[in-house]
Amino acid sequence: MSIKIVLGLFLGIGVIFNCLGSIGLLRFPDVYTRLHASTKATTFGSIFTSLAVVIYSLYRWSSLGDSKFVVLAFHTIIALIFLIITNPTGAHAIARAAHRSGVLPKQAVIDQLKEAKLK
Amino acid sequence: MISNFPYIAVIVFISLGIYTLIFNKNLIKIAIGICLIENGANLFLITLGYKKGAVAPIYTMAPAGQSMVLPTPQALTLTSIVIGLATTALILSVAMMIYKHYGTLDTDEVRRLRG
Amino acid sequence: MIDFFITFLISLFTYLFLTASSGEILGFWSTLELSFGVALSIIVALLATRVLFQKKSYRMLNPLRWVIFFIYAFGPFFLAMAKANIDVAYRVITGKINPGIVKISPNLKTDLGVTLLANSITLTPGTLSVDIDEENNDLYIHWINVTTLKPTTKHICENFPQWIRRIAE
Amino acid sequence: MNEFFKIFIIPGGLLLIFMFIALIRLILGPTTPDRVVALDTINTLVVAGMVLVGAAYEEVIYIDVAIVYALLSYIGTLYVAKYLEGGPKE
Amino acid sequence: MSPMSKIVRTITKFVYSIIIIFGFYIIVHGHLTPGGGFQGGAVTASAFALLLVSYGSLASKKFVKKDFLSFLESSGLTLFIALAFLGLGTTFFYNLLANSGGWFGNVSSVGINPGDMNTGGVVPLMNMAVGLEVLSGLGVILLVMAGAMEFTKKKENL
Amino acid sequence: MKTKKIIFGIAFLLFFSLILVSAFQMRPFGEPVLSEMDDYFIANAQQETGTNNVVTSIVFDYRGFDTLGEATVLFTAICAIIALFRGVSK
Amino acid sequence: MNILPHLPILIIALPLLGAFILPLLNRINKKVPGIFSVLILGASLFFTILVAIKVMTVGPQVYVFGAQSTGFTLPSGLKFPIRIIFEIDAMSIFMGLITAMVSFLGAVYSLTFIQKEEGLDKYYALLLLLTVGMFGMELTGDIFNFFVFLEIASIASVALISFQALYKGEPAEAGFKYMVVSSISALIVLFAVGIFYGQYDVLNLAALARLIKYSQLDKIALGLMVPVLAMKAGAVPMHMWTPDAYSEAPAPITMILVAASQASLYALFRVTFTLYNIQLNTLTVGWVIIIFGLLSMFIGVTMAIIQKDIKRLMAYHAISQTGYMLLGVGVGLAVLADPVALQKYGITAMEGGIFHIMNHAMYKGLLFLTAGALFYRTGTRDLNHMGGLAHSMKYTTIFFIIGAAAIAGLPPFNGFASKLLIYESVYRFNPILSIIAMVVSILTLASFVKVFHSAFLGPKLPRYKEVKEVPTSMVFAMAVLSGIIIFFGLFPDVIIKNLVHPAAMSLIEQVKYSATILGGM
Amino acid sequence: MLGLLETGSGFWNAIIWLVIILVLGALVVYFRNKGEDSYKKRTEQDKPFISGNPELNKEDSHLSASHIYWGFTEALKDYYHPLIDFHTGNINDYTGWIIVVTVLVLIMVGVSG
Amino acid sequence: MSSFVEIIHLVNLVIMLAAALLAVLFRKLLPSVIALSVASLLLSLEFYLLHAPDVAIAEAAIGAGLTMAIFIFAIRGTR
Repeated sequence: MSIKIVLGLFLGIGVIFNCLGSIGLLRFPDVYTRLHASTKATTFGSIFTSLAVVIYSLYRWSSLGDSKFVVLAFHTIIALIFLIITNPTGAHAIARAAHRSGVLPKQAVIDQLKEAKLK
Repeated sequence: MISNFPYIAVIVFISLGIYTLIFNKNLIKIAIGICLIENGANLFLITLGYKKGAVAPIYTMAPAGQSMVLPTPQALTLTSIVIGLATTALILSVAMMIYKHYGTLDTDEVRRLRG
Repeated sequence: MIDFFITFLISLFTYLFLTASSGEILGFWSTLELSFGVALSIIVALLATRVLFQKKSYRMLNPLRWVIFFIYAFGPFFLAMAKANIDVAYRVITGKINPGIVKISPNLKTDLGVTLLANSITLTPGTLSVDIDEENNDLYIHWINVTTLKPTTKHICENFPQWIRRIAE
Repeated sequence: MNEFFKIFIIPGGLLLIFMFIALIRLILGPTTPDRVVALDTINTLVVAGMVLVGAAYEEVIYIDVAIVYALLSYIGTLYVAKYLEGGPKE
Repeated sequence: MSPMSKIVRTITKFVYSIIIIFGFYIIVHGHLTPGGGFQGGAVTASAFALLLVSYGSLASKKFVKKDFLSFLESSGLTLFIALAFLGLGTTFFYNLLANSGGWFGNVSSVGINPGDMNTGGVVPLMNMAVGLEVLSGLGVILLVMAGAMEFTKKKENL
Repeated sequence: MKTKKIIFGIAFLLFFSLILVSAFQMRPFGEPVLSEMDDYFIANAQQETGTNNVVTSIVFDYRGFDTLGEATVLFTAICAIIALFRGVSK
Repeated sequence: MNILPHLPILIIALPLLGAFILPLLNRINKKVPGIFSVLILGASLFFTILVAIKVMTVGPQVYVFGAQSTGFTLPSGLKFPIRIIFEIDAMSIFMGLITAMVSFLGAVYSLTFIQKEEGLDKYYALLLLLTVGMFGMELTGDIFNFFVFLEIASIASVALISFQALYKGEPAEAGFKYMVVSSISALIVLFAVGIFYGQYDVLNLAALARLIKYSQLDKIALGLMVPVLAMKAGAVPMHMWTPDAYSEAPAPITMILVAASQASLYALFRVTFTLYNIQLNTLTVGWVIIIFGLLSMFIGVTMAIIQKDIKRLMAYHAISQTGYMLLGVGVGLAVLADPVALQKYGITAMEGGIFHIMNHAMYKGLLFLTAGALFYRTGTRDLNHMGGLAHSMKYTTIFFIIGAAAIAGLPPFNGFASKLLIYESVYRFNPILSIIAMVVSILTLASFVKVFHSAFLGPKLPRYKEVKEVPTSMVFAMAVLSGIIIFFGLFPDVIIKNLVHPAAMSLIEQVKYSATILGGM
Repeated sequence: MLGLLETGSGFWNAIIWLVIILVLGALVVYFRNKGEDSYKKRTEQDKPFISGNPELNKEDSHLSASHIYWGFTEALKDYYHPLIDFHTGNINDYTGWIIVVTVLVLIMVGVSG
Repeated sequence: MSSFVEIIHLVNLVIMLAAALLAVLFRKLLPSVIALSVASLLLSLEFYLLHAPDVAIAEAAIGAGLTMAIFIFAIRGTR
């Protein structure tokens, strides 16, 4: 029974952060702040949901001894690693492209990148 | 009748594609329309193969004691996806070539051959 | 030659990780999978060595660096990430922002180091790396809550540059 | 369909709702970068959802699809970013 | 196409080999897990796409040669049809290796099992041939279209 | 020009509604009525071809000729694109 | 190894293998691809003739892919085949003969016509693939396999149509238009395949023909497939791609494209006759096809009269001639349910329509080749700029006269024979249709008089002083076609008795088709 | 008999037709040779006579293709104008007509049952 | 519980159709292609939910990665 509570906890955290990410995507005023919300929150949420799956598979492996759950755990970890590697890079690429295509941050106090380009 | 919703989705997909083909005046949009029709046809085939409470037709490490969905539509769809990619690539290349010579992608301008 | 071997190893490890629990060697792999892994990794190494080793640099071969990397990833980095998310949650709910793009000079020399730092920054509180100066590796950071107009590295990313210097330089 | 099915499938369903929210950003997004951000978010959510559904059905081989997605969705994002960037001439 | 920023390039460097080995994994496990020649080939071709976008077309020509890919494509297809012709003793496309006990001829156990690489007859070989064809073919498409992009662009927009 | 657009519009709406009939006439979702051929594949593919993945056994064995055709389509498209842009990207 | 049972597959596998290794051969020598593909297509023609002899003497041939033996046996406990099947009956091999002949001559003609171009290995590979696509459409007995080959044929034709798009924009435009319409048609065929699969869980044509119930869904599938396949064949009012594509393709390709559109026509007949047969309301569908035919004949020929571009003019004639085939076979379909009328004039009408397919491929091919010869020497397709070419291109002139007379239905050429069959039998069905067909024939003659006058007659123009006769391989291809036309014109009964009548009967007798595979009558 | 084509209501034989044509041709040649031979070469009879006007140069004397059947198209103007407008060369129209025809056929097949 | 799975199918299809509709309605090409990519992505998820992982991999690799790439090549080549 306790495994269900642990899983529920992990999945709950993951879902909440994913939810925050998408709401932030909706609420924030410009590209960069939206990127903050979506990248950080969804990555973090996905880490937790994936960790839940890993824990689940390890639990089933230890209780059943079925080797297929090893595969489940390993493949989930690989998917997670790729997600962590690629997500921030994608965010960086979008931010850079947005700035170069002329979308400037709204309500910005300071924009040193624009100043650097002006020089 | 709501239990047939995936078929309705297929029809909407195909109709959206055809709408694009008839009413959109951009060659690349037309390619997008063809992509949409392809997606609809693929979804149709896969939907036909689905069986409630079944698992994928793969014996490797499958959960025990369950029936399997029909495998043939999956094989057919695999074929049609690759065909779709080939078609899209060719259409886009020809559109690029048209742009090279005509300088526009508007279908009202791309009609030197008529009459 | 050593480049080739390293690429080979990277692909072999990935392959073995993917095919775990297929047989009995070391409790996980079968002979066939292993031989296939070796064969395919040789092909991959032939294809990818030139991409992976555009500059000859074998700094990352030191296993100590990897140990530090894991400590960093599960320690300060993960903590900062958790903090970042609570911070984001706060801002999503309240909508309080004060953004700006600032420039920092972490003085990292290697590509790997600056990449790690940029990605870490993106995943940690209130910051997002927007652009990079290709010559001297200065980073332009989008900061969601600008507290000072002349920020130092400390403001943005705590002591990550020290960690990364230990890992990648 | 074991006892864990429900635990994994319900978060999966919730992720779909979040995708819908991201889709609203895709509709509204005043600029193209906004839309790309929405695409990126949906990508991540889909990967997470695929992992959950695979675990729910106990189909371990399904996770391969999630791996493919995690790797390849990034390429699409990069291509759009590249287009927006324009970049110096070669 | 011009190269992208340093961060993207560094990540690409590492991800490239991993995507390729993952594509190969999908190809050779086509008869056991989801996947096969087409899927694996497409994944591997995506690695070329990644290289193309992050390093630009000039630099990626150093890593991937179009002529070589074109050669691989033809030979992959020839291999595929040759495998089909091999069955001509009985019929075209006859799976002559299956259950023969030799290469790839292991009799697979019936029912749910973890799977064994050594089964499937000519199916894994065909997977590899098709995978070779698809990866190089899609690579050629990408390279040619990237080259043509500069060609068809209007001169003032260059 | 205006009349043509109206004709096409009406035709499109009729087309949509006529095809929609097929969606309602189709057998219910997820309950195949006849599945003789597929049952044969599921039951016998593993013994006959030795592949665990039934889809692959269909793709490369039972319907191998389709796959040859598909690979040919791809080859044709590649030939076409190279021929179209011959000598462009040297 | 006994090669004889494998002949049906060799027809299609040899060009396929040839296409795959052509890019490898090109690395040896730039001249190899042309000769190699001519050899391959020659071998394919040879095999086709062998198979045709076998089909005519023994009966329909079946080839099963990947089974234990080539002969067909049902899998244990099943009532229908599960593997892909080639089922070659008289109609298929009739179309196969046309395809083999036309593509062989096209390759021969191309040897000199296109030799200045770059990237010839791709050209010949695409030509081989187009041939493969057509063969596949005609020989296969599996509906999904048909879709795949439809796509191969259309992609290869697009590539060949826009082969010269590097230098001018029009070929690219024509290719784009053809690609869009053909991918729509292919996708709608795929949708129809899905409908069939969803209902009967069968993909084999013969098994489907036996199972089909003509339910609401089958009606929708029919209603989707008939217009789409008619469109690929070039029926009015969906014909607009035809003049674009035919006029911009290189001449030998245009000749093959005519055969490709006839392969779609074959598919239309297969669907209506073999798949549905008397299940459907024959009168309605028959009249649909007849109306397509009438519109095609009339609008095609009237548009042809006002054209100035020689190949565009001929393309409109191709539409108009397709109308004859649709008319003949449509009349056959309309009376299919009525055995008396079928015996009285239905079979004759179908024989006329089917014989016209072959005749059309031959004379329209010849005409396009002569147009190509004119283009090869003068560099223009505009009739306003031509004139007096009969002085310098004697063989071409003779071949053009033969082709024009054949298309206009002048005796004793082959066009007359098939048109006569159509007129006489259609007159008994409905006199007005027959009269319209005759008027169209007269208009055809009129427009070819115009072409002959403005291209060949008149004084020798000074700007064409350098023009001389075209090279040998082009003359050879045209001469072979003219020989065939004259032979068919003089001895039409030989062809009709040995090829056309069995083909028509194989379309009408659906039960026989499915019995070949499933057994029982 | 070789070359005999039965059409159901009659027959056609190209060889008989050819023989008849040859016989008629021989007759024509025969009658032509019986006529008076007053044509003299290399005299004024040899030159073209265009109502007394000077002979045009070669380019102008050839009637170009656009002018042939001018009267025909002019007479059928009401038929040709809509027809030429119909062939717009616009790809949207191509698709549109396919859909229109498909709808018509679907309705016909559906109504007739 | 299977009704819940059906609801998931329904929601997924609705999102997918919305994305496809956007792909048609957007006037600019790039947003249109992005919407197409989203539709293709969700189509892949739908295949996954319909127990067709083979097809889902193919659609993921081809629909999301390569189709996007060639569309962007085409849009960039026609500026």
